[in-house]
Amino acid sequence: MPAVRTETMTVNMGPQHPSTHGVLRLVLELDGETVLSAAPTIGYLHTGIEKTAEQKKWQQVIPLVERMDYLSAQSNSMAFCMSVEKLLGVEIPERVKNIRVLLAELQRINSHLVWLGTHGMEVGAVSVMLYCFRERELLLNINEMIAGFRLFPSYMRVGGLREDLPRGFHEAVLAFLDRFAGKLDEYEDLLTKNEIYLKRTIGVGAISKENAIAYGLLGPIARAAGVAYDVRKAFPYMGYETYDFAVPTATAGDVYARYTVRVAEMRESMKLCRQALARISPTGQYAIDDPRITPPPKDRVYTEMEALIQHFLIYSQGFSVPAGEAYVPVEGPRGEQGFHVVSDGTNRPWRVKSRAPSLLACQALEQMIVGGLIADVIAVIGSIDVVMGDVDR
Amino acid sequence: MGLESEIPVLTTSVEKMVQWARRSSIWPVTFGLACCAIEMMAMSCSRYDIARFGAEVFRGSPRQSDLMIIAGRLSRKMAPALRRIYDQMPEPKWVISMGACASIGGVFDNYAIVQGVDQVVPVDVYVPGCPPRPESLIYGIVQLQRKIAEQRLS
Amino acid sequence: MQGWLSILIMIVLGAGFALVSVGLSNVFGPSRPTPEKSAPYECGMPAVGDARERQSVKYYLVAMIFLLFDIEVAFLYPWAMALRDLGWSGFIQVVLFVLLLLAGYVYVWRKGALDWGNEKSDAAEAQRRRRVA
Amino acid sequence: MDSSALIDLLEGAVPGVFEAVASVDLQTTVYVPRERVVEIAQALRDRPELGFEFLAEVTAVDYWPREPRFELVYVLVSIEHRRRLRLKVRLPGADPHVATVSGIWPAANWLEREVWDMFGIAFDGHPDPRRLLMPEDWDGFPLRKDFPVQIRRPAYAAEPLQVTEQEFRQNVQRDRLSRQGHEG
Repeated sequence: MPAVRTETMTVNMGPQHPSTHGVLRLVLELDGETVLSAAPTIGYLHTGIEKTAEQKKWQQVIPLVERMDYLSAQSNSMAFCMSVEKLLGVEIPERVKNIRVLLAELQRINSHLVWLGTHGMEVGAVSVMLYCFRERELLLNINEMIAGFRLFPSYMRVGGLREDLPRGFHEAVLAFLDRFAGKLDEYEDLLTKNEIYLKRTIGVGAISKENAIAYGLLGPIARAAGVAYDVRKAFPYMGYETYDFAVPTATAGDVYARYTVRVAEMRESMKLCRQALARISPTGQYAIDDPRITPPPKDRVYTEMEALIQHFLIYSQGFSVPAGEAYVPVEGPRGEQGFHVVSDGTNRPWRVKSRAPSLLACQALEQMIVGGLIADVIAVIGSIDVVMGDVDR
Repeated sequence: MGLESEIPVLTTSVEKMVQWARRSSIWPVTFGLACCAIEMMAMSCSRYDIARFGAEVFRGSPRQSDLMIIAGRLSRKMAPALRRIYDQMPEPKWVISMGACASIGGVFDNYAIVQGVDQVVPVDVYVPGCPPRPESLIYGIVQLQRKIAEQRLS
Repeated sequence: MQGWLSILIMIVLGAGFALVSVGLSNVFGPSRPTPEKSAPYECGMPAVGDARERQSVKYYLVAMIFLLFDIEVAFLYPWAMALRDLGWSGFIQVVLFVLLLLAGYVYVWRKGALDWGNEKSDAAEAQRRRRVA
Repeated sequence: MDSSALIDLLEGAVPGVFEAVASVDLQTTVYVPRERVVEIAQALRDRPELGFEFLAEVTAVDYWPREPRFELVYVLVSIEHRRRLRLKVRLPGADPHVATVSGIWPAANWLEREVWDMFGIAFDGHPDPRRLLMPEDWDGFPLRKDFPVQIRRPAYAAEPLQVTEQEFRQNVQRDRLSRQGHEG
């Protein structure tokens, strides 16, 4: 049969699309169903958060920073606080470190549940989405308990936490951990040996180890391709070296490997949460006792004049951070996160740049989908767990 | 609604019946932009079930939907796309501006964010919050249903 | 005549429901076509050309093959009803009929009109079999 | 591996180029001259004893009234040596440009496009020097200190409904050509 002259078709998988996990635009060039080339266009959710952060005082930047990668609010605020504390040169009390580790790991489970839910729904398993969001509500209850807000608790502050842990916090976290272990096995029963899921994910959207390193994918995607790099092990912070947990990796680097890596990470996070919870005393010191940074407790503010002045100064003028720059990497749910904070000695940051793992995942997206079928594009976008708020900042 | 006569017959006006049908099954188009989209997803899942109000079918294309929930912050680059999606929705259509960012630009008063979606599309119900809790979004949808009930068949 | 009445009622109900619902929505549904509304939907981007683009020939082939084998099955239904009275001669004829179409099926299979993916998806399929086995 | 030992290694690799600076956090901070960025980057990645194969971040800081105005920051990670390095390049405010490193680390492609989009620092030899986040027709570089935080502009300019065929093809073609140049 003579070579049939085929004409390629350009499909615009535009910003408003149910399965692009936000406003990502992909111009796909198709020959039949094979993807010949893909041109991702981003910027449809660019919010200029870095510009706004330069106008705020140090403590006010935390709510902004949480809205960048809106699925990993706690690790964002932890990363920002650690960078600023490094500039301030203050040492965080042991208890606060354990609480921060616990909250960061709970946030990782929270973010992986949203990933598993939306990825499952796009590959066809709608029930996985309903189950994952049902478990996630328990985590949001814990956020609501500590800070009264579901998605962006802003509970971590520069120099420690906003206030002490509420009563019943330990019971709530233990109840979640006991219940979640069984539920995670349920999700695995739904997907891990599911014939349709295997057919849709094995060998799909694979990226080689060299490519993963070259495109700077420091996170679950690189670990699924065989790069055993985890910031918690390589550059431990907040006392991670004292916890024992494993870093799950796989070698195939395809959608199924990323699924196994992330589910194993959820199990590791549960182990970490139990260890951290065992170390945290229900009440204790929740922030450094530096009068310039930590506001005094409310009852002293009402009774003593100095506390009132200190409270007024902190909330009106804020504190100033010595000049310099700092970047403390943190292992967020999507990979290495961190804030390159530059200060010029005043009470407002000079520059706050956030390292966006999703941006690099979005850039490497084209490597994964060229050559595959158009149905695989949906599975791959789901598997790289891209959050457009983090991509466009 | 007349039930006075003994015959078990319910009388109503055509308009009331049509408006009842329209408000009881509003199909929103998936227009999740940012963090509010996560709360919108949580609203359509099992705990804050929006299916009780007939609005859980999130349609992918604007052709089959009659409500647009703008969930998230609208950037200047996305504004023309939003306007085009709104134009392509068939007639009885309504808009809920979910969250402070969509309603007035929220905490991001800068060059990149449209300070209020009503500069681009006419909005029916504003839902405050950043992000609003699923209950307040459901309350917004119920307010919209009340608003539809009073609208006249033009 | 008795049997035919029930079929008639079913047809009337089916068609009736469809016509009523479409008719009602035409009567009550406000239709205000504007140029923006009738522009093709491109995920929020300006449309390029109209929607009638040339499709790959594979889709046409699969459609034809489906039609062919669908009609074959359609012929088998009445035959299955009348199997008793046709006896062995009827049976032989149908076997010949099916064999003929089977030959067509093998030809189509060998010609590769049915394999849908490309080398990447075939490699993925091979990988899946290795992993699952 | 504290920073002084790393700096000696760097000196060994490319002598007489690095100007070490005290740094508060994990990363050893060194300044490098603008012209030799690509050569240094190549050495950093290829030399086995340095082994910086991960480019974590490319960003810039605008010290506006001060001259040289911009400071470009590369954060590099080496896995097997478990080390982090921060390369800084001083750029004058007049014409800030530097050679691109996307040939060495493909990760830098979009990161440099974003720095161009936000600061107006040109990267010579970049395969795809378009704006990344802002709309194509945006004038000015938002993250510069002399750019206003808020601009009162009509939010929505009506775009044509129908993009002509060759206009769209030309965009996609330019996009693919620029990427061919990158892979080739």
